[in-house]
Amino acid sequence: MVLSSHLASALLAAVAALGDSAAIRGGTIVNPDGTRIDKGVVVIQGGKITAVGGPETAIPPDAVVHEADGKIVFPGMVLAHTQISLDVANENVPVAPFVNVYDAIEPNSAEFEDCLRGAIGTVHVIQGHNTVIGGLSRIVRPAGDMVDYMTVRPDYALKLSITPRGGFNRMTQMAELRAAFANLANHIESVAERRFEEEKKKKDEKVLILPEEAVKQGMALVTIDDLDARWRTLWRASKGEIPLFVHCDRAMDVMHGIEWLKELKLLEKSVFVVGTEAFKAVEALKTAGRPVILSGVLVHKESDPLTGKVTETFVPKVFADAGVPFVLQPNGFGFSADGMLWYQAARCVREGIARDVALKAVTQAAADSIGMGDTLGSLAVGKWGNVAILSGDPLDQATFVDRMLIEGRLAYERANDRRLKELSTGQDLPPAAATAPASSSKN
Amino acid sequence: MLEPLFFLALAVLTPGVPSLQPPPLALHVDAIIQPDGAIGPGGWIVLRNGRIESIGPAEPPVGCARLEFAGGVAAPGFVDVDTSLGAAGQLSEPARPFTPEVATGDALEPDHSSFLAAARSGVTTVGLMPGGRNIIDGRVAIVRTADDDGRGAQLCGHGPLRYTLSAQAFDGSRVPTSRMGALPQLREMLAKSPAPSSGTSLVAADTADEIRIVIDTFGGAGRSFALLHPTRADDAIELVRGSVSGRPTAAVIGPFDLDTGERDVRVAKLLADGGVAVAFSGGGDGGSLRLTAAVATRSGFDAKAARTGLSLAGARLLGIESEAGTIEAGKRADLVVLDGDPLDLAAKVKLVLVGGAPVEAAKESP
Amino acid sequence: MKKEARPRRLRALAGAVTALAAFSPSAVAQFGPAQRPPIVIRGGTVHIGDGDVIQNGTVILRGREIEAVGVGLTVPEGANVIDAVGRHVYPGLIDVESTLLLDDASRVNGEGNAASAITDALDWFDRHAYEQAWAGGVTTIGIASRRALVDGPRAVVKMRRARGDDAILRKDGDLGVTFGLNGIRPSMRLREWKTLFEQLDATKKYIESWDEYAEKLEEYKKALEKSAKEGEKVAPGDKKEKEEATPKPEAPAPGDGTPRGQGERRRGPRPNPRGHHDHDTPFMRWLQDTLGWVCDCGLPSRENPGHDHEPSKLTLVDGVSFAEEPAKPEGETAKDGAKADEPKKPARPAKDLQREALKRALEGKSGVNVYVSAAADIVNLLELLRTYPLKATITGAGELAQVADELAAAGVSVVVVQSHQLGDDAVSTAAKLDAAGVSIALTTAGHTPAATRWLSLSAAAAVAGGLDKERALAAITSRAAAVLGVADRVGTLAVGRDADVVITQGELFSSTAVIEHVFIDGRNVRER
Amino acid sequence: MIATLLAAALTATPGTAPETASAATPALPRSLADAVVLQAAEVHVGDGTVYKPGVVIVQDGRIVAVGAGLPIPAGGQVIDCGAAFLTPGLVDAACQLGTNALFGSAEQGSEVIPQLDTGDVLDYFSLEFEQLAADGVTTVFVTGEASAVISAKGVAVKTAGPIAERRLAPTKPCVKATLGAETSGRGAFNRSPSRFGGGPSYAIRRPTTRMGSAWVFRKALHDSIAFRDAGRASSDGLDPAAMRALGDVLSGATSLRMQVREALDFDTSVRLADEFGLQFVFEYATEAAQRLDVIAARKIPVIFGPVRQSDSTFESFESATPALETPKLLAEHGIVFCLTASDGSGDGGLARQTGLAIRFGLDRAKALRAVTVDAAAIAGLDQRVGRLAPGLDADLVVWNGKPFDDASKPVLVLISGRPVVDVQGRFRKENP
Repeated sequence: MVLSSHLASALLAAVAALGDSAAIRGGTIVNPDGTRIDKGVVVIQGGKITAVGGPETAIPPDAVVHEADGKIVFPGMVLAHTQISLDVANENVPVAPFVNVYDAIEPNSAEFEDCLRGAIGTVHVIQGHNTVIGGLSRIVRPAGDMVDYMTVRPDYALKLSITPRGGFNRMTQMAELRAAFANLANHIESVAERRFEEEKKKKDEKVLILPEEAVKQGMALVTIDDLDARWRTLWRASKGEIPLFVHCDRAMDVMHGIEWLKELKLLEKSVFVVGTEAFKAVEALKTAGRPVILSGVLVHKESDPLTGKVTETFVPKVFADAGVPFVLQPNGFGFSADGMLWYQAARCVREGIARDVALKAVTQAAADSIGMGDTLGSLAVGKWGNVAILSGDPLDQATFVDRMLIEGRLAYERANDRRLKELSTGQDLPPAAATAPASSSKN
Repeated sequence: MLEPLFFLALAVLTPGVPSLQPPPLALHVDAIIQPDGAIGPGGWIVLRNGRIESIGPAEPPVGCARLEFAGGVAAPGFVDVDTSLGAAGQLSEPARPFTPEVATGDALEPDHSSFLAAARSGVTTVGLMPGGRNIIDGRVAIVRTADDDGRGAQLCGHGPLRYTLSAQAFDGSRVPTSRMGALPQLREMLAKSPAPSSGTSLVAADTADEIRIVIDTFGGAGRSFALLHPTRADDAIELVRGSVSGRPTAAVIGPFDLDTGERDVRVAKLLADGGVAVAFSGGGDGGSLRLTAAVATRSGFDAKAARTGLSLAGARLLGIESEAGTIEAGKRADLVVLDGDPLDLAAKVKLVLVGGAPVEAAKESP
Repeated sequence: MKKEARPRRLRALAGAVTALAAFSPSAVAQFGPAQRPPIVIRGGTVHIGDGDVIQNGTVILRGREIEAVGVGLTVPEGANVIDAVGRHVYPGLIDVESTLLLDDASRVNGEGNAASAITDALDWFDRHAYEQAWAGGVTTIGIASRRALVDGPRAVVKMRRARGDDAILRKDGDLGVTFGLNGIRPSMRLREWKTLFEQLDATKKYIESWDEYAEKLEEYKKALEKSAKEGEKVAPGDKKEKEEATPKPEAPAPGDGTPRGQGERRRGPRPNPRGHHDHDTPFMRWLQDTLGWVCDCGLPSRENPGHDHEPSKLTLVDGVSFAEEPAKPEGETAKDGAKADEPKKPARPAKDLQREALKRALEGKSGVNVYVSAAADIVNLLELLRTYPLKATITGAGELAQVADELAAAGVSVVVVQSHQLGDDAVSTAAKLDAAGVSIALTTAGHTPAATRWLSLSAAAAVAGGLDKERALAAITSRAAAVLGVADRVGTLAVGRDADVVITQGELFSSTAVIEHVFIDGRNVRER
Repeated sequence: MIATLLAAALTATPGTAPETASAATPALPRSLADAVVLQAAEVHVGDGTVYKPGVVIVQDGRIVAVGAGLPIPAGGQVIDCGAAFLTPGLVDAACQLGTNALFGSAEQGSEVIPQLDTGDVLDYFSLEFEQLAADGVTTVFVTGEASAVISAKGVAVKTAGPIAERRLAPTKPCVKATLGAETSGRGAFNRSPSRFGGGPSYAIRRPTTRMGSAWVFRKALHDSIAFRDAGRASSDGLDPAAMRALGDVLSGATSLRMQVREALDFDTSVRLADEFGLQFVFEYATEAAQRLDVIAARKIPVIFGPVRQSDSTFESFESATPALETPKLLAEHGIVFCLTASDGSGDGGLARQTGLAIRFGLDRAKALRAVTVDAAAIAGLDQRVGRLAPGLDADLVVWNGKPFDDASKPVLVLISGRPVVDVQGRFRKENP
């Protein structure tokens, strides 16, 4: 992780030709919790924020200074669950813990460009819902042209789905899930027994012990090297070494999921990625106390079978009212109607959710859900220097991202966003007329 | 119980004496369904020459064949407006969208075994309904499920025209392909042709807006009309109840079974509560007809309205209420005797008379 | 039954509930403490559910149980009294086979097997399902999956708005066997029978393999003890013993079709039908039956049932097979330097959840409910029951009445899927079976979830078919409870049973009846 | 009624609002004693005028007075909307909702159907209207479906209220012609009468090329002229009603719209119109930014929208590419224009389209004007709706923040003075 992070830094540095220290000066610093600093200064050194303060804050002499007069300085948003840049979201194998988005992320995807335009500094790419056990995910920066350089956290989490994948029913889905872990247990037992015997042989001792006892004693001897790639991920997940992103489309799936994860003693490692109807299980989710990532569709519609009358529920409001932190995802991607993360936050405010709760849902809560709450999600000393310099308030629809810094390095400049110019004017600009956004190194 | 029936069957059906005038028949029951659907007091029902002669507590005249049903309830023979009983082939002529000249009576097969089954289960009159693929489908045939000899069915007239304004009349294979294209023509036809002096138009409409269009178009043309299977009438109930430009006189609902959604059942109740006479349809099967009424009743449909929905409401729709639909002196002797309220599924049919002739009793099960 | 025998886990969930709350029809009834005032239902015609009727009777509910049933009972102090004069009082109705609470996807998608758990597919949030049940006076339902020839156990659920275990009376009910599934042609019935026999036989083998393992393990244990005692002194050269040990009891595969013999190689059909290339799929069956196509892949087929095939212990679907590494042949182990005098470790057979389920049935620990309607199939079934010691009940419609006497003689309980075609002979199926002395229950099965609401109309149709009214009631209360194996909890108005009570104005079988109150576990869930 | 509703709507707690109003009892016109007076921090008239704070007085479904510091009539019911913003109800001049148009409600029997009425396939019960009303769109002009070269007459309706009062009469009837791939593209669906089921399709008579579309348009108008001159159809198979309806288009008694997306179709439209001396309005006008000079010079009104592409992947119908700054550019060129969401609603609806126009440079006041005053004028409905002015329908939207902001929404919508949408109540917390 550390290695790839440094590699990424190297690349960004090469592209942006910037030094290690940066400062943003003159803008209004806005944090999701509502705190503001006018004419504030953010200092970033070695990728991390070393100072946040008023105009008097000292700026290191070697820092590249980004003037932000009249601008809003806001933490980079976090996209906590997405399939962007994957050509296909799901492998067509129900239990596939051995696949890895590492092999599929397209660094040149224009969707990463959209992330920067949308103030997103961190992206958790994970496979889709149509699975029983999906593959490993990866947390990346939306900038760079090799996955390794973009990587923030490799092989981060495992995707599971309680909701039946296509063609399955809920019984078969749960049966497959149970079978996968039961198969794993069987396999580990056989490995343990073998390892025990090997160990004995090594010492030239006899195996004078019942098989069950051999399994028990051999368990401690099993290491990851005894397993091949087919088993490693699931084994690590079963031991709680990998977070689980658990898809529960319906409320009933939440209930079944919580129950099953408790049995496996993995509830504490789970993040719930829920559908709209899951709001009915809000109390159970609250009790579980695990992060909840909402679907991009924020409104649940249900028609009364007796009257046909359609009831609409604004899902985030239910979670907000229940005091359950939630994380927002865009619906679709790009700035179609609701494809931007901040638009989703604005919709929450529109429906009466407190501004700080809505903003946290795209920053701090999102960072928490991918285990990076101490690293991302707000502008604070010690956190990473992911900073969006905005032309206005993050929830105002006229706001554009003016500049985007990732770990202190300039990753995007609106002034150089040729694509945005083309879209605005409808003109195909000749290649020379504008330089590509700093992040984009594709042709 | 069985013996008098045998006697009756012999008296009426003895093939050797067809020319003889059968003697008048007197039935004694403990309760009689009133024209308004209430369960009224029982008494003697005297039938002569296929008609109801009198009803009352008084002893029947001498010379009558007498049948007494302890615990019996006499109901008017059931009338099922929407059936395809005895249809020989299709009842739709889909080549053209407007076929007012089609009459389903021309496709009737009177000897069809389904009529006997219908009669046994208490259905004495059915409508043979055109197919429902045309904007004007054709005329409904009125069929009695048994003729005077109690053997085959009998066509006894042509009922109302049936129209379809729901989606199945527009399948894209002929012009007009849409309601937009059809309505100008239909309006013109309704304006040009005189309204029938009696009877009503049966119009199939499903969604709320189709119902609105029917009310606008038929009500606007001053026509009396009834809705066929208006499954989403609940959405348009204000319009149906209101009298913007005319309102439906009646609606045909059913069949219901155990799988019918609550919402569909509720529509029946809403219509009835809104003053629309509901005629149940069981597709010609008396059992289904009664199940339809039973399901509706259990869901809060008024019991009296449910009983009229089994007979009188349908008779009115077919324009034969002077002949059938109630137990009243002078009407045809179409009767069902059960051992309980016809709304109760547990009640068994004891006797069915079509035009005074008893329908061959249901086979005793082995 | 003794009150003390009742499970009382809910008693622990104490919370303050006012007297008033006991009477409020609540969509979110929280089931609370025993301290609620007793409820006295007084003056009604009380239908016990087992055939008895008490005129002007009184039923007293206390907490979750029925405290007393009788005539002229004293009203306990502080009780809430419901005047039921002119009313009928019934036990809560029971639909033996309902699809209420079963989520849509599981009604129509995917497959099932003997190991599938229907409780995985229950939607506790389906508010409408509860309302439907209450509107029909139904307080308990059986839920079965009908997605395979042999499905997992049926669950029995109380229709109160509790979730998970709080609402489940049983999750280990009868296994479901379904003939004629999803429009399988009658000509395919033979195949269904064959498959069933195969599964039962394979289960027998499975049981034997575990018994054998237990035996060998015992021997092994003794050998170990002996070896430990004798230490280095064990005579290495007991040739005879060694040879006997050599045919190592390899892990027997579930469904191993061949008898185990000395040194014989394992042969038999592949046990796991989830494999990616399996002949026992509808498509393969179709190929074989219709086109006479026989695959030469070496997997077992109908024509070649005993084909060699190594079973895989671990099999995932869709082309990814994680076959367990084959156990090393015995000789190899020996070559690896194992001492010849070491006791031979027996190989443990693989656990197979499907076989485990059928094992329970064959050992009489759970029942089997067979959905079958053709008379010929019923005769076959009765024949099968003479060979395999299954505790079977039958659910069906159609031709049941034709074999009424056979069913009566076999003493099999029958759940009749009641017809509502009043003019049809099928209406009298229940009456005929009853007359022949068959113990019957009624259900709306085979219909949509909405059907359960009309359970009482189904019973009314059975009455129209000639069934006695109280027997029809029993068929949707006490008999239904017995079939579901929950008669000690529900189905009868008797002391100590769950306080599930329905009060109607008008007789239950009358269409004009109004269901006025429904109590579940002493809670009023519906008031009209 | 309004008072209770507003009070409920403006309180923070949702779910307390009463049920949607049924038909209000009509009151006899008399003094302003029964008037309803709405006060708000900002009252936007629609034409650019803003009263801060402002007052709107409503009586009998119409606006009686608008202004700042108006005398409050004695006995009038005063409703203080507090910090809320008040605008006219929004008008979508080229809506495609409420007809189930996508499901083939359009007549396929002919490609020239100006005699038919889109009103006949309007589904007043469609939930789409409910959604539109909740979005603050109170009036829509539903244009004929684009599958015909010359489509049916459009229909103008309010999005809520008693059905009998919903339909509005525009100053002139309006038919729409569609050029380009949307009509000729139907040729792709052509199928012959099949031996394998499926009847003959009337789509088979569609033009299959751009040239064909233009030809159908031209021929229909020539036929109509011949019909007018001869007093009867010149050839068999022409529907006299259609010919008469086209005659009205030629005479200007019926107005004409040209649905155009690609720039080249702008040119064809202009050419065709010149041939027959027709005035028209551009509808959708996706690539208007590429023909600004022509449009400005000829003073052709434009109904622009919707914009739906994303930043990265953007594909519109037949790859017409809208410039996101089009509304701003239209305004700069002095072109009369309005915005449409076509078949979009909710987060793809008219308010969102307006918000996007603002994001890409359109002045806020002009943006409001585009979806109220100008939209009503282009649709010929300005005598009834589109601005807050005495005598016009009391169609009002109360917003909980700056209109068209992502974070604001209508909290109350009045149509003809009736509170028609219980907007707060829409999102109800289900009892889990």
